[in-house]
Amino acid sequence: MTSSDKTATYKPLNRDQMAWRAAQDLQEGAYVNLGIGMPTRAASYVPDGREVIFHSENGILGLGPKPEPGTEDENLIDAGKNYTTLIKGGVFMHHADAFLMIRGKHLDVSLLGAFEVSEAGDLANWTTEDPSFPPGVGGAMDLAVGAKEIRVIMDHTDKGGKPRILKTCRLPLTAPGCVKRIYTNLAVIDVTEQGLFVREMVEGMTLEQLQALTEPKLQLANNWQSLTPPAMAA
Amino acid sequence: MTSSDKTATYKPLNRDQMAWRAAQDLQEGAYVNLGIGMPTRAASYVPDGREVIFHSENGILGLGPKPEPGTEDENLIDAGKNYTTLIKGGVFMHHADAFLMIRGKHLDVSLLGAFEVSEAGDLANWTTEDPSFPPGVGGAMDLAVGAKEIRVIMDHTDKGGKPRILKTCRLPLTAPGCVKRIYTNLAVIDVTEQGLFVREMVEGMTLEQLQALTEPKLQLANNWQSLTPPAMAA
Amino acid sequence: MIDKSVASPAEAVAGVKDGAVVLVAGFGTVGIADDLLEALHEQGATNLTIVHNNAGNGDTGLARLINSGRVAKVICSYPRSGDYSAFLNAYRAKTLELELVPQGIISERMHAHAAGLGGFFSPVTAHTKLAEGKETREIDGVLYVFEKPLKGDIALLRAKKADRWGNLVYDQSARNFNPIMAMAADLSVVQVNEMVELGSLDPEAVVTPSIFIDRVVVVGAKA
Amino acid sequence: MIDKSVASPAEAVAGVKDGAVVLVAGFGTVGIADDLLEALHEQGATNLTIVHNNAGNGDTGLARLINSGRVAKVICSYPRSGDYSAFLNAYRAKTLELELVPQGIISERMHAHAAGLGGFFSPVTAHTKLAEGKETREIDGVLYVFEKPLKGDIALLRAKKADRWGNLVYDQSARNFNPIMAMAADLSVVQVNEMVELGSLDPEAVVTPSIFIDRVVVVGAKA
Repeated sequence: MTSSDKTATYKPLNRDQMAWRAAQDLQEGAYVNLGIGMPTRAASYVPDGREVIFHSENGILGLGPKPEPGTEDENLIDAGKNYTTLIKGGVFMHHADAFLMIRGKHLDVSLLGAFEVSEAGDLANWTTEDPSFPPGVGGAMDLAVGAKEIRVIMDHTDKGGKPRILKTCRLPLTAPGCVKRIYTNLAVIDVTEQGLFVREMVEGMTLEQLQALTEPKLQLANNWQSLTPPAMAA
Repeated sequence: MTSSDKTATYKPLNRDQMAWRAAQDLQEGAYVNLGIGMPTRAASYVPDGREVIFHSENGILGLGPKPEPGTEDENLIDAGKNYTTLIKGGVFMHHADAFLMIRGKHLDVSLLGAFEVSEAGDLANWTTEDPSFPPGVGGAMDLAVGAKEIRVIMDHTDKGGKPRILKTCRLPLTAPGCVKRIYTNLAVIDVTEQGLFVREMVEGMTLEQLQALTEPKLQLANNWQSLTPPAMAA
Repeated sequence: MIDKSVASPAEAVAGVKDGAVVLVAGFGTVGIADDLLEALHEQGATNLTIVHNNAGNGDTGLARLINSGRVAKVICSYPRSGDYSAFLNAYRAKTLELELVPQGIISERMHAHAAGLGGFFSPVTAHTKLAEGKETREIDGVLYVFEKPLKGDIALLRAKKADRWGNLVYDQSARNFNPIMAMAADLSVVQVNEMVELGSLDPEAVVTPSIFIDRVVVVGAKA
Repeated sequence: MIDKSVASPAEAVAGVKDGAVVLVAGFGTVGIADDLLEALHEQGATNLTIVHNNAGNGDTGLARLINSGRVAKVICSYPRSGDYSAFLNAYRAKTLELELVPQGIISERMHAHAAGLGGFFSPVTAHTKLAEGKETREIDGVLYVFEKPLKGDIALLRAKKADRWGNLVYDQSARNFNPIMAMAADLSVVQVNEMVELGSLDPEAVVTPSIFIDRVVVVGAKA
């Protein structure tokens, strides 16, 4: 197989495999905020023995795994309002300090969900502008400007198969030019000043196939690799 | 004796008596910052049984009396860098929170020393503009704008007998229009929009005598009283 | 002797005026002063502006105030959380105004008021819809948005323990907005699980110093 | 395994460049990182800008750096404290620049940098000499002065205890500027009396969370 084979077949990652892939890039000692939803799953897939410290906007640094059933503490929840735990070394702080950590570039990585990302790294993840519902922004805009590096995890296309990586975002922006890396169910893509570089694609996929699902021009990185997570139940 | 007797004799208060007088106005439950120097002495003269909570700019709320000799703790000092103690209920905070308390009008009273006060309540207490020494402001400007009420304690005149309560301050301002009450070794004077009102004068003093030592016009308050602290060693 | 304790939630919220700005701490159902919110409902003040991260759930607390038509405006970051039908109905009926503020900016605006500041420049919302109509300024090559301080007439708080001065400690993530809102209101009232002896809280570990607290009511822990 | 501990004060201050902005915590002689200041003297960086409440005493620590001609500028609130002859001599010789900043504004400017803000309006210094040349703005009838964030290349800190992640607790009034400076520097290094097991510090009572700390050196308590 070459990267230009148009008839190749491939299998998209499932959500846990996407989370797994994003987790592999979280380095020992990194302070990381995981957005609500899929990003939160990444916490489960940090390689064994690697210490990564997770931050939660509601005032926790050192978030642990989900509590065992029956051990939930009503006063210990994460940003998604699910029960959580605190690991050794974890601490609590108030909201303004939690967001000082976010806004002041103290976090190494903020891993966010997204509706759309532009080739310039513009992020749209806070409103679909549905006029029948009130808008909600939560901590999205704070998270999108604050961390040292902003990464996105999302399905490569919408439910109708249309690209979500766009030349220009159609939805209102969360922040411009902030995204540096995109993890999708098909690829890992870096946003650079020279454009979008494909670092990894799922086994069997070609650049042409990926390009067809992506609005702006993709370039294949010199050292690109196959994206091959372990098998996981979806 | 009447207030217009020009030949009356009087005795100025000593420094402890001045501190005593200022302390009498500190109410139960008040949060109070005492400036370095004479204001700090006021802490010793709060009437027995009255709980007043003293704040120190270096991160203490609930400052206690001087430690007994031999019990000093090297890590427990006040704003004047003297050893101090913490009373029950006292807490520590960092510098930004200590000044948030000052600047954000959380303190009920800030009792400050002064070089000069104007009839508009302008305060000058941070620099004498001696060109051979560097200026120092410390927390003076923060304290002068932040508390709910700013009071000054100072000698009525300078060493040469010249007034320190002036129509306009000659020295650079710490803050304009902030002082509400002045305790001197001769009188207690309120700064109001209608001018300076003498609330108390030392026993035997006349308004004419006090006026001669004061630049702007003084008015005698209707309910003015004699200023009669207990005898104290100077 | 200083004693900020009051006998009931009703006494704790006494005096709230129509049109008051009410800071309501909590994140989801955690760290929220349920009893004080119910007492505020009984108390009767109306035309309220509520500052809260979310916009109420079900028909208790904030949602009940909204359902009773007592809330004119909500300043929050994320109304769509849990069963927010009370808010949604009022929003759709246009009987309630929404000011949407990013979560960290709500906190920092209250911090700015608490610290006596006139406002600050923040990078959050720059180049977005939420900055429309706001003053912006480029500083060292970055675009910032001017944010005003945010102040409450009353803050409704929940803590784990208090002493009679009003020093507070919290329980884990129930801390959330409580310490910031405590600093940012003219009148800060707190419901606590437990009142402890003055001097029994570690002076190094008190989170909210007593200076920020006006009234304390003991309601016990959650059932 | 995360381990931010380093073997010596020298290692803690390694890499400080000429021209660096050095945040020096402490108030008087309390909470000041004496060993790190001595190590910085050995390390050799020059043309330093020092941010500190005072301006050094005697001929140790900051005063020694000044006497050795290594300090180009001091940003402080009150140089005239104790035996400040080192500063005074350099000031009179005009070999050293002084930026005088009110004590609470030094803190808040560092807080602003820590919080990612572009600056803020403060009522302190309004209508005074210290506001000369600065932008002012009237907000709701009060005059405010625009203050810029203040950031350090390195912060020299002192704490009581640390764990291997760098969580810190302090001793009484030795807390002072330490937590704020820890948040406001690119590289925050701390000397501590004692290193404790991860998990042994109370998560409700850690004052400086580990995210702000880069290097920890154990030097023991003061003699």
